[in-house]
Amino acid sequence: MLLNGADAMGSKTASNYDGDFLVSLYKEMVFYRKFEELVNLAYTKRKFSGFCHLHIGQEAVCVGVQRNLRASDYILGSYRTHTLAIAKGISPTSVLAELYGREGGCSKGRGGSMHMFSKEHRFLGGHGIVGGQAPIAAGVGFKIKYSKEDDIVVCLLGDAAMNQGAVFEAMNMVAVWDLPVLYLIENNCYGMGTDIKRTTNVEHLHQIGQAFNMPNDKVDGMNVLHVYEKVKEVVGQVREKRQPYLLEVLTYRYKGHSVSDPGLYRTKKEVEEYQKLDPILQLGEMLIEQKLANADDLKNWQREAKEVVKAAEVEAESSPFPKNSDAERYVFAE
Amino acid sequence: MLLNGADAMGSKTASNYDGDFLVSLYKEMVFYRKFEELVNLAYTKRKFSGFCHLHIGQEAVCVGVQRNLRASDYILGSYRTHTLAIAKGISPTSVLAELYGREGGCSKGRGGSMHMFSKEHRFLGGHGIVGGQAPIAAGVGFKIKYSKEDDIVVCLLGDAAMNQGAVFEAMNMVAVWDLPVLYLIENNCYGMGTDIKRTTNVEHLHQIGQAFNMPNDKVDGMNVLHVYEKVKEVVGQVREKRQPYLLEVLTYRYKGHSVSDPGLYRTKKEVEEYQKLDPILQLGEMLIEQKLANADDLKNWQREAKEVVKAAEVEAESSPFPKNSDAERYVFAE
Amino acid sequence: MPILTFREALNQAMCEEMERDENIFLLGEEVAEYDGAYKVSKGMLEKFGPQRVVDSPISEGGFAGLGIGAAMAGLRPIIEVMTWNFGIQCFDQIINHAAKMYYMSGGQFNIPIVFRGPNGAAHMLAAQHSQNVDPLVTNIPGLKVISVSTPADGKGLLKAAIRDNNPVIFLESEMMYGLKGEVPEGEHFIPIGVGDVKREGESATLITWGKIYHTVASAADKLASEGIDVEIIDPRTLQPLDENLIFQSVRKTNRCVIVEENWPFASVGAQIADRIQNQCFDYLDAPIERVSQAFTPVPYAENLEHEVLPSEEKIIEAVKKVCYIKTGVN
Amino acid sequence: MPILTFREALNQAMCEEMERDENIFLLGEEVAEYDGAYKVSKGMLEKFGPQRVVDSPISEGGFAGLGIGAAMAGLRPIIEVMTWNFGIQCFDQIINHAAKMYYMSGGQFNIPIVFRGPNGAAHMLAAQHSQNVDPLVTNIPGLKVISVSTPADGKGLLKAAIRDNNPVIFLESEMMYGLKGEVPEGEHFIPIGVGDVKREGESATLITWGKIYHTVASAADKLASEGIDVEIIDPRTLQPLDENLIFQSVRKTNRCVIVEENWPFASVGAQIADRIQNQCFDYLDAPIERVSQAFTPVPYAENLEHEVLPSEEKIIEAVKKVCYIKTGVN
Ligand SMILES: Cc1ncc(C[n+]2csc(CCOP(=O)(O)OP(=O)(O)O)c2C)c(N)n1
Ligand SMILES: Cc1ncc(C[n+]2csc(CCOP(=O)(O)OP(=O)(O)O)c2C)c(N)n1
Ligand SMILES: [Mg+2]
Ligand SMILES: [Mg+2]
Repeated sequence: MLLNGADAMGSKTASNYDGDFLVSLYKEMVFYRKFEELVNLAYTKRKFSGFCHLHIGQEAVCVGVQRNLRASDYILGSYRTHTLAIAKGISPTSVLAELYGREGGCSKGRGGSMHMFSKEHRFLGGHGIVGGQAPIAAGVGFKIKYSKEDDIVVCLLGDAAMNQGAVFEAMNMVAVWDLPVLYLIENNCYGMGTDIKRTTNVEHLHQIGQAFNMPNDKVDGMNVLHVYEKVKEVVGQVREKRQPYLLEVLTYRYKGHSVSDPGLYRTKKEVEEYQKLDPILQLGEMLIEQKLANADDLKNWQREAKEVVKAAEVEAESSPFPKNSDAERYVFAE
Repeated sequence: MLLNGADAMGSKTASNYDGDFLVSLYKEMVFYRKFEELVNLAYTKRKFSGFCHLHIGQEAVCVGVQRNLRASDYILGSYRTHTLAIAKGISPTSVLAELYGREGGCSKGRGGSMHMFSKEHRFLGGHGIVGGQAPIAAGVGFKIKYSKEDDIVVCLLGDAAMNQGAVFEAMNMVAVWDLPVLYLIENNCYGMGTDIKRTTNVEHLHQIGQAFNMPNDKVDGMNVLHVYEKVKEVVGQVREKRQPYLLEVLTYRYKGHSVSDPGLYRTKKEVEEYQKLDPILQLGEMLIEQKLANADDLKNWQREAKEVVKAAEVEAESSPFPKNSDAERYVFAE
Repeated sequence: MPILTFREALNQAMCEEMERDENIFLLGEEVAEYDGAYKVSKGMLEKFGPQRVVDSPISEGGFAGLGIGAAMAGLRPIIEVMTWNFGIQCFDQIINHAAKMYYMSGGQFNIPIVFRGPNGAAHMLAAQHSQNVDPLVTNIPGLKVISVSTPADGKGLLKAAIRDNNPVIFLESEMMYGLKGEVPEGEHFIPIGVGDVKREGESATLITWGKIYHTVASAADKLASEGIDVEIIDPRTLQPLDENLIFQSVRKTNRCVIVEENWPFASVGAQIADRIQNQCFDYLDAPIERVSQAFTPVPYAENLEHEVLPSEEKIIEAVKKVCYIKTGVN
Repeated sequence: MPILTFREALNQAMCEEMERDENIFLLGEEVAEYDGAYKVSKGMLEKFGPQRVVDSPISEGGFAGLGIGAAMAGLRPIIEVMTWNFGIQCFDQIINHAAKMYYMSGGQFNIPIVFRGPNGAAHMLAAQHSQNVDPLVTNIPGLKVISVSTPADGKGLLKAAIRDNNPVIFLESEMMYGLKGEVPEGEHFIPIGVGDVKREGESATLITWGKIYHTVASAADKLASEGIDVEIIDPRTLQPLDENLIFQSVRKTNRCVIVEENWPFASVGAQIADRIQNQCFDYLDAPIERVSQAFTPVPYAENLEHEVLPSEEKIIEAVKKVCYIKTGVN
């Protein structure tokens, strides 16, 4: 009923990892969680408006990407990318400032929740049209090949985005032209209120790769170590072979599609079942088991993360609003 | 080098068929060929203008469809559908009148070569946007299911149309909703001047069906009996199971993409190799072998077909041009 | 008369029509089990079942085409686009197929279909969720286009759209779904192509439609308190446009302001201005003024968004300008 | 000066720019091995190799997006759409992505890309192959739009488009590719946004662009023989529009006819008419007239097609109308 099939992480278990490394993964995920919790609260308090899509429950994906990409690699994602932006190096403050519509936002307050961008961090959005980023990512892959560089592109897509024709066209092109693009499906089981099983006919979304003869596989997205290993392997493969890959990460979103969605299309029980597999919870238990931390440590780290996020918020809120007279800037570049 | 792999027609050989039946297939294909040859000539003589795409070499496909559909089944195709329209029952005269831009054309001269239509014959176009007919066909399938009818839809697509996102979206929907649609790929090896191998990454186009868990297969399109049997089987399956199917017919077009294309992207030799497999030639040899006809019969039948087409042309040319004052009719229905 | 929200009025229109004709169905993202992204189809799944209220994959181009095919074969689809921003993905099917099918088939295949959904800027949704497509669809022969401003017009015109035998583009607004108004029960039916004088006046004609009508109406109240008595014309249907109603009003007031919540270039407002200058040339006492969006993608930041959208102040200023009344600004 | 065909002029522009900057590449259906569906890219594969002249699958939406991504990462793509009818499939990428990226990224990601290809009716290609998209793309902030009428303008403006740091929509015409004209060698560069007085005159201003310019020019010759001496303004760039050039001419002639080979509703012509009425109100001696396509899908039959497209006769008639000269028809 829950995750569809397991996946290999070779013969590795938690004990294969350096303790500090595991602790750092934990802290990282906690940070993403606390960040989104603050965003949730801020939205509820009407500190900002528009749409707001949270990533809570899906934190392992950010870790997988954060740990395995180089600074010069590119990322593109959907509108659910506050923490993905942070994972790629954008400062939490500038993500929050963006949410608050401030000049100090990573998109200068012009983009908002759905449109985080940073040229410096090769974070190419933050896209609001479902699947729209897929062909764009193909183009970034095209540029890398064109200029004979050795970076790669990771393009994150929701499960429901796999029904967009543009995504198919993009996958076909990257396959035909051997472009170094990793399409990473975050299968959180729903596109808004629609169970993905109601809108696709394959058992596993990664099987769509067969239509392009594109290597493909899935991984348990609630287990951060599995995600870490699998993304590492796949990123390595894309980087080395200079060929695309379609990876499906089986995950789950705890909150509504956006903050305003009450989520009536699924049972409380279903959510709770997934929360038992929570990546932070799982790793926390592992840390305790391996005696790398005790319950108080975990609590402290959570509190610390909360404080850092809070401080970022204070800083973000001190950023000025864009000047009214600048409303017509940035239509055209010189 | 030539056709990619053979296909089953069970244990059947020519001797399993009634002689009259085989002769009628022959005559039918000859008719399509002669029809397109006349069209070719007429275009060259500037009797009409615009784009003109011929089906010469691909006649077996029309036969497959003509022989296995009911009058109440629906067909949609691309812009290469003069003879497909005839196969579905539209009179040769009204197809020619359409080409000549006459009021007596099956689309009253408003559509031309690319837009044959007949409500009466459930021939739903004649579409000029590559792949555009695929979602429309899905909708016809939707209607059949909605109204609990037992007809089916056949939607013909070129090989290169398989790269259109709209086609993917359509195939996904028919698969998810179990709609009685047969997508039939006429793989004539090229989309205009581009070898299909340069723009897709699968070995066989029908494998794209895997992305939708859609039953799929291929058939040798130069052998009319194979096509006949396979389409029969597949049409039966779609009709019975009320589920879609993706069939790839491996065929070849002898003439340019359109009449004005010199076809420099392929060698004369390649064309000749395919012509050795010509469906009319193959069946003619079979008829002689089985003593169902002699060489003179074949010639006579060809001459007869030519005469019928010629007569149709005369009739078509006697149809009047649309009235200038009618130019703004048919924008909106009452 | 019953007071309904906009979403209830639209819901009522669909339900009444679907009860009348079983060939009508509703298809779109989240329209069934979720009751619609904006709850416009609330309760319809329960009422009509999953065959007639259908949740689609996120395949706008595909399901637009599916609707067209279903219409060719005899059904009467209502296709909901979650917003018209995504409706742009349907443009190949709408523009190249739906709009042209009847003509290019020589009058054989008309396409009775409604494409409906919210359109234009809402609030802080940023560039990719704030597009108003009205100029893009009104340019295309073979499409009828409706943009409504009140629940009653919404019901009456949606019923007309559903009964029309041609493709109809029906433009709504997220921000208006909760707006309340009197809505006649039952057979309330407004013919396509008939505009409405929403307010009578003598000083100047204000032409407007859709959500921004409400801003125009309150600007009109303010102007009235200054003794400027404007007439408000809401064409309601943009294609075909009720030109005569517009011309009549302008010939009476001799002054005209067109307000649209959209970019100004090659817009519906431009079209109306051109028709007026051409047909009311000798009646105009001042150049026609237009109020529209600043020519920029819509920004996220609230202050910037306000800056680029039409506002009461801008409307009042334009009216004073055509009346040759000096304002502080000019 | 060398005489080149339109296709040669465009080819020269692309080749010169690609020689100058190796980040420029050309991608589209049939552009490489086939030399272009209309042979505009003839010889370019040989010259620049398959990495820079790339045959694409028939995936217009996909490769439009691919171009945008390549541009975000630092390349300067030229994307050829085989015709703009199919370019409508790129609209989600062009309108929702290319046009808005620079703005919504707060000025970080500009998109230096050219989308080019033939536009509008040709000859007996019927409804699905005769679409003119100029009103649809000019409405969108963030896009520059060019529509050229002569080989020299084609070269000069295509070079400018390629060097521009923003998305540029470049509109050509199948029927003009064989047209010959003088084309300056080498650095012939026409800035975007600068219109051209193609003919000087006093009686009336004719504003037109693209292929139909040639019909207008011959109408002007005929009018001249009747003593009517028109000025022809070709804006060449539709977005941004050289309004001042237009206003100057209308203020001189006091009469104006706008000719566009497109549907009239919410069109570029409507926009120009509105700007003129607003800015030259006191100079106009007659209502602005417009000549455009009948508001129908384009028919296949030759006689019907001729009937719906703008023609010399219709242009002449409109000019006489603004000059208050009685014709047989009126
Ligand atoms: C083309 C398009 N259609 C519809 C929408 C509205 N919409 C936004 S998110 C969403 C669901 C997407 O689900 P999925 O791809 O699974 O991503 P998730 O939200 O689960 O991360 C929809 C329908 C959109 N933004 N773009
Ligand atoms: C969307 C779209 N893009 C491009 C074209 C131009 N075009 C017409 S036919 C064609 C090739 C199609 O090849 P295929 O699908 O294999 O069909 P075939 O012509 O071989 O029958 C192209 C590119 C078009 N009509 N529609
Ligand atoms: Mg999802
Ligand atoms: Mg082909």
